[in-house]
Amino acid sequence: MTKKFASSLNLKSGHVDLSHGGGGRAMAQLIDELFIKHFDNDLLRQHNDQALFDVPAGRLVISTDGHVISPLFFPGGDIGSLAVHGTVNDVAMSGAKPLYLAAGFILEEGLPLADLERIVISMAAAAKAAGAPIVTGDTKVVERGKGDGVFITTTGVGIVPEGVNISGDRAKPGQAILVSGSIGDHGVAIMAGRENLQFETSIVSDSAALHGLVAEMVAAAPAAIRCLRDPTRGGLATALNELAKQSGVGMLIDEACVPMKSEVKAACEILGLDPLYVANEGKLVCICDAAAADTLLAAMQQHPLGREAAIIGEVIADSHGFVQMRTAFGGSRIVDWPVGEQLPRIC
Amino acid sequence: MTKKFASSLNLKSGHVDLSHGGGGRAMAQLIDELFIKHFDNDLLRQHNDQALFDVPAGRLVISTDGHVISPLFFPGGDIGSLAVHGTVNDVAMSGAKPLYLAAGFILEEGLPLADLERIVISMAAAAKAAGAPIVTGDTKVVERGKGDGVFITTTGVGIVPEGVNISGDRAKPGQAILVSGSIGDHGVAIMAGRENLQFETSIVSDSAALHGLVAEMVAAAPAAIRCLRDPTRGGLATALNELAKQSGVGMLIDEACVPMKSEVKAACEILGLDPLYVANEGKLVCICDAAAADTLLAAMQQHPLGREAAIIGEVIADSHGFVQMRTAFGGSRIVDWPVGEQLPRIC
Amino acid sequence: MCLALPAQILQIHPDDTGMATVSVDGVKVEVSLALVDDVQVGDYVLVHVGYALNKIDEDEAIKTLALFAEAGLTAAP
Amino acid sequence: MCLALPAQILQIHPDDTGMATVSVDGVKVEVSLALVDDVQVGDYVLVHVGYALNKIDEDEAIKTLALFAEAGLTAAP
Amino acid sequence: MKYIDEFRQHDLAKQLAQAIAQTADPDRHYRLMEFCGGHTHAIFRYGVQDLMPANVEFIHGPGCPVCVLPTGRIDNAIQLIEQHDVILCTYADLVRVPGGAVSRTAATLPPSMAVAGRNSLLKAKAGGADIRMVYSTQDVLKIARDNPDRQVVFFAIGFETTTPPTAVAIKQAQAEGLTNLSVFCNHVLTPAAMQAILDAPVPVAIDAFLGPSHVSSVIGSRPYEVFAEQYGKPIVIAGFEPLDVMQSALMLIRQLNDGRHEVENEYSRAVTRNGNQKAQALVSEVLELRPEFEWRGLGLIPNSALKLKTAYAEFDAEQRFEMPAIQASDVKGCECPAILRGAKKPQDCKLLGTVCTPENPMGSCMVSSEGACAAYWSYGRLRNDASKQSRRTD
Amino acid sequence: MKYIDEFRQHDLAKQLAQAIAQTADPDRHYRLMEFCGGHTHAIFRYGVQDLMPANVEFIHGPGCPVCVLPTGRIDNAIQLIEQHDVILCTYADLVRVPGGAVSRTAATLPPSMAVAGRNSLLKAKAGGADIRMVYSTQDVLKIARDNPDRQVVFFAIGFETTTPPTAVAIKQAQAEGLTNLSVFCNHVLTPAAMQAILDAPVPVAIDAFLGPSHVSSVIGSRPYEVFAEQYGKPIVIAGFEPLDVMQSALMLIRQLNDGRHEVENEYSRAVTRNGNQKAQALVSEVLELRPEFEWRGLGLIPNSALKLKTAYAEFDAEQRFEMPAIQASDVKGCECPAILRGAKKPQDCKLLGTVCTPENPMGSCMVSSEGACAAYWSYGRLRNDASKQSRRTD
Ligand code: SF4
Ligand code: SF4
Ligand SMILES: [Mg+2]
Ligand SMILES: [Mg+2]
Ligand SMILES: [Mg+2]
Ligand SMILES: [Mg+2]
Ligand SMILES: [Mg+2]
Ligand SMILES: [Mg+2]
Ligand SMILES: [Mg+2]
Ligand SMILES: [Mg+2]
Ligand SMILES: [Mg+2]
Ligand SMILES: [Mg+2]
Repeated sequence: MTKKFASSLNLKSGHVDLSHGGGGRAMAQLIDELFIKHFDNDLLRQHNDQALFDVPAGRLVISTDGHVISPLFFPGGDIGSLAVHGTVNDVAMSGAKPLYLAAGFILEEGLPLADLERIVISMAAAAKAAGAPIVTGDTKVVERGKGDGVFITTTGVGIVPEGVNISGDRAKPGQAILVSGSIGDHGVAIMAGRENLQFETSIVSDSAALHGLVAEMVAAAPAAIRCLRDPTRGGLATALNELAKQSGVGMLIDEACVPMKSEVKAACEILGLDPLYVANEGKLVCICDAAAADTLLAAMQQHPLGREAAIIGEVIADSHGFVQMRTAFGGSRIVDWPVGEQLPRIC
Repeated sequence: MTKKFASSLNLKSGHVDLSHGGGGRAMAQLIDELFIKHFDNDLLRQHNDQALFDVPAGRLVISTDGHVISPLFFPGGDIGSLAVHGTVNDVAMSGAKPLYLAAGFILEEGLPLADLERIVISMAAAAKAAGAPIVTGDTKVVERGKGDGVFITTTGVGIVPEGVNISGDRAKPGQAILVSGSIGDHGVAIMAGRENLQFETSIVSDSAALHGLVAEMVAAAPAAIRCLRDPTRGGLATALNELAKQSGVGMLIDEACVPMKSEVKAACEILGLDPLYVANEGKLVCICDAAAADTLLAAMQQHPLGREAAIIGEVIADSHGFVQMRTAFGGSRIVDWPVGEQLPRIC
Repeated sequence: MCLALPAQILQIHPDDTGMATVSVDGVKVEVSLALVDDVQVGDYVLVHVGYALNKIDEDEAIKTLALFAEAGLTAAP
Repeated sequence: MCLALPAQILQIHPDDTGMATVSVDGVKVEVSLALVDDVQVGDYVLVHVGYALNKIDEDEAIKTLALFAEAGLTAAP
Repeated sequence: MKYIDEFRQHDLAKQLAQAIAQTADPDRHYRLMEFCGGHTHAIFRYGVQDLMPANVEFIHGPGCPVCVLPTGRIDNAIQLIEQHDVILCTYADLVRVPGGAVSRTAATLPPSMAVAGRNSLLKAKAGGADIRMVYSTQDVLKIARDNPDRQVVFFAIGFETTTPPTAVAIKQAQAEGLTNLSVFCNHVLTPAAMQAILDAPVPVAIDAFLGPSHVSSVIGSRPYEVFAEQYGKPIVIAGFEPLDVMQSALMLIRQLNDGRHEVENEYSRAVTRNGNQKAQALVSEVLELRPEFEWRGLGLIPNSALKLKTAYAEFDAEQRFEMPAIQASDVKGCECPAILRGAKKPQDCKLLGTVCTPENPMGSCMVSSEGACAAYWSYGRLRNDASKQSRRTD
Repeated sequence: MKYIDEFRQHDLAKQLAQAIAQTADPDRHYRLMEFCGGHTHAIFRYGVQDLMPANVEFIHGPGCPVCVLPTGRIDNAIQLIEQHDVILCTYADLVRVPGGAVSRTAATLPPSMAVAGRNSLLKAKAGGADIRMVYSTQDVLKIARDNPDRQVVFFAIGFETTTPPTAVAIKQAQAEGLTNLSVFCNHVLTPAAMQAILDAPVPVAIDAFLGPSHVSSVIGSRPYEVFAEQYGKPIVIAGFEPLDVMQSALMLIRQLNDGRHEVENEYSRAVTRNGNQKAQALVSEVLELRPEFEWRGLGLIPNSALKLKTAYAEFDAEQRFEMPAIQASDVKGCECPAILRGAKKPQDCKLLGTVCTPENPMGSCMVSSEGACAAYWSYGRLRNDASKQSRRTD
């Protein structure tokens, strides 16, 4: 067999340059020697501009997310694993089993090929772990100063099992609110990685694929799960407000019940942030029938990603859609929608 | 009914700022007042992080493409319509009927909201025309200098009809090669729109959704169509080389048969480019059984997007996978893979 | 206003930048000591916008906590 | 080397920048006339890197084409 | 978190609540102004009001430097960027605050920066302004060092707590010879504001003060003694943790019950009578009093703000650049002046939640999460009566 | 396209082909060097060779300014950016050309720019260099005007055709007082190269020349007369359209058959004997001969290149910046020198298509699509024998 390219990609000290996006041999080489090599599946190896697979009759779910994180590598993950988890989780939040992923890369001229390789390897591992191969993709290269290293938009499809009916508009007063574990880890790990904020923690991102946890939950109480949401951007507070708004209900949560690491708490105190608004990438919020809450909690706690799961409150009737919280101190307050992005405060 | 936001989006003179990506009210407002308003469908209005729909048993196809074009608006289209056409076409190139689209936006801080609105409206119209609603999406905002106005990654799913079996690896010697119309229009229209190249043409992009044309072709000769590809980045030359490589065959085309506008020819002469390598966004290459070529050609020419369709050559046996061309001048040459992006030449 | 937090000094940088590493429950921050005198490793300082503002007085903290308890005692159960 | 193309002068800009708009089959390009004298609207010029290099001599072009035809005539059919 | 968690204990809160309920005279209404936004924040974040008897009421004071910054100063900063292409460094707290409704003729502005209505630093940034959010004045020095070809301006805001770090940076810039750095000084003084509230022509509806917490760490408790004495108002220097707030309230109730009016120091773990004299000396070396300065919601207050001394004039952005005084145009219907004096409550304002929200604040009390209106709206509007709740707009 | 399409007509091509076949002496082998890359390009793009009899062979000459640029000059340009942070303007043709295999110690380079192996402007750009592709020297002037705080260097390459626009820009920069613009001059002269080929120590395997097309538009046909005379080689100034190439070949065959060795002008619609004297005058005003210059594939050639005159020294990048001579390190096994003299063909090189491809060119004949090896590889390798085809690597 003849070798495919005169010299192989310089993964040690090369950079992405404009020719990698030009549709020619350089691009074909990038696709072959990085993407196809690591994502490694038959559909991708077909080199078609789309992937074709059989589906049974049923309910299909599709979700897409762009990933634009800085820094690209952070404690507990990188943009590659995150891009898989972010979309697998959105698919899983319908109760679906994720089947396949598509990935669109927007590379900035100058990205070290070594970084790209690290990201692709991490992405491949995450997709493999999630059982959802990356079967089609796309690569674009933008000029230096018109991107930020790499952006990855992933799209996932999945199949919702029979008897499962989960949607953000299905919360009803009396139902229980559960969260799968400690909140704020991802956001704090990312902020600690930013150059301009000089603090250091041992917190790692919780970035993880939740489809396995969801499968256990669905197995334990398929009909009782009403809403699932991963509290990513805007954190727990935003996820609860979204669900309250979609369902036209209120929520009442108990601050003391919300799992949170002490270092996350401390980092938020330092920056003047409220951990309820800090992003998570491996947690879910579940709203379920009250009668099934304990069963579901037990099922969650059996799963490695739900070990610290907790019932944190209940759905209440409220035409205003307020999310209320009993504070650990003994008072109460509203947990409102965030105003834009959370920024570090000095006062 | 109470109004949803204290004041509506400033679509006249406002800009995208970081709060539009923060997950809070500003983002919710952007989604409601722009995306949901114009894309306008029930699945999107559910405000879930994924879209759920019924599918019959069969073969599903998925494709994704990132769109990063500069300028954002060009003669014949804009990044919005292009993002729909680009993915609808990749789905259609399997012979499938496109069903649904997902759209991931990466907005650069500072993008005029008026531009974004124009893009979204154009995208909505393109999706409507393609019969493939945008049912789920995602919005990220990156800091100024870390993006380029807007990037749109679209993903489409479609269903392949029974009896249709199209893939880039199915070309066999003796089959005919067809192209649906004049080549190079898109690339020339884009280059003419770039600030740093001072030339002006009346050429407009051919950006268009090809699913309708494909449906006519599939109806005319379902089993005879072996390969379909839209010759986008890298143009006709690249598409043919890709197919030759995938199928392990050679190709022989006739330069005189390749439809091309005289202004496209002239622009390429000026810039020292070969029009065979210039991008198209509303054309397809088809490889079909020789016996069905005329039937298929007639069907294509019946469709508005195939009026100038032509048979341009045939598949030949060649272990090297060369694409050869008989030149209009009377000689012959190889039409090779491109080396990186095509750049204007002075010599 | 004036978000400030008690943090423990872990290390005073040996160079003459006047910077120190402090910790709040394991979270480490770099702060300037330009506004304080006589602080040493182990001390708690009040940190505001990257500067140590003051040493925390442990005895006074204990006294204040005692006040709370005392108020509790005087309150009828 | 030296990609250059015959283009017709459509307009000589009235300002004193020495620029002109030329056309190749409807494609318009801005070029500098700094290297040529005595050109006027309607003339064909050879354009290279945004400069007009020379006027195309129509008579000579016709003569050259005639040469080709003549070669054809001399060739046995 | 040592020195934090101990001051947030639920059990102690219950005990303190009982003690307050027993101490407060049921026949008397106690109106306690918590001077600082830090107190306001704690009251709402922890739900302290729920633990207080109905007749002990917190009045939210002007103690948030973002809230009291006049809109004209935001407009000044935006003009500075537009006209001189400077790098503007700011604490993130400021970036969402809208400037005044200055009418701008499109012709005078680069099109990318033209914004209809009120501009903010965040919008100006989106429009192309080079605005850097900093966490510390040390970051500002670094930005100036890294950009020797650009003018770097630090938009300095804050009370006495935040002023010393600005003074340190100015001195360090001088020592390093950083000629491209200047400071747009908006540092203000809390005692002057307290005096303005006490001197208001309409009689003040405040019985006592929870005195500044971290401001006092720097200036000490002594500056407040004159108010306790002259105006007969009890003052307790109060920490920002919720138990500190409750304990301070209890101490104020006791003073009021006893008819005393002293300065007491509940926050003794961080505040002494004389404060941090090293920090004070640094500030007086670099900065000096302005004859008067505008406080949003309170108007012009004499001797209430600082500017750079002549010896440091080269670092003064107001001197380095042309910075005209821009008249703040306050929104009609905004009740902030009355709210800050305890005469009205946020829920008395007709604009609350309709045109005035945290996303689009109209008055000083809404601009930062520590303002009375913002805290009420974001954390507390549950406690409102039903008629007000119908104004909710999301 | 007037003056283009007429010169690409299939019918005329067939007629000319017949005339050539009839004119060429079947017992004789005609080796015609097309001097210019433009000819090479036309021959391959239109498949002209297919229309020629087997005994009329085109030898691809050195006439592509990108091909003949020594690798050290690319390295110079990259060093210039690294060391002086200039904006480097270049025609896009140059950006993919690799420099020499200079060994770089990582320590002397910013990490972002360290590249293992051979660097190109495209790779340097990816590594952070500010490289702007321009279409005209007018664009260079604009970039210099728009970036008054940056040094802007124009990487000028090209033969006599491309030199006058550089001279115009230098004069315009002087007139405008653009002190931040300079030119890294690499303009070379075609007659000198022709002479070098004719003077090669190994006897030249070329019977006649298709003379430069657009170069001659500027310098006229007269400069070639001396070669026709002194070396007894027929020369026909030949246009770049395929019929021009064929007609010129016919004219050369006729000269050879007749035993003549003259300069004839097939391209009379754009070339006169004296050329464009306005352009020539401009060039001699601004530029002057270098005593010698290296041509990639041909080595040092005396009086073969231009540099800025002393009066314009301030615009000379080589004088404004420290630009050491960087020794080109030619790749072992590359047959370019022999190919350029007609002694070997691309398919005789063992590196062709294995280590040397257009993506990763090793020698001058592969760096631009107009080089003999690149044109052969990209357009013509179909005609190769089977043993060579097996080297195809994609
Ligand atoms: S709600 Fe707004 S307008 Fe009303 S007083 Fe408060 S800040 Fe002023
Ligand atoms: S193939 Fe490459 S190495 Fe060989 S002669 Fe040509 S340029 Fe030189
Ligand atoms: Mg999603
Ligand atoms: Mg997601
Ligand atoms: Mg989600
Ligand atoms: Mg693609
Ligand atoms: Mg960047
Ligand atoms: Mg695709
Ligand atoms: Mg596509
Ligand atoms: Mg495609
Ligand atoms: Mg999303
Ligand atoms: Mg940009």
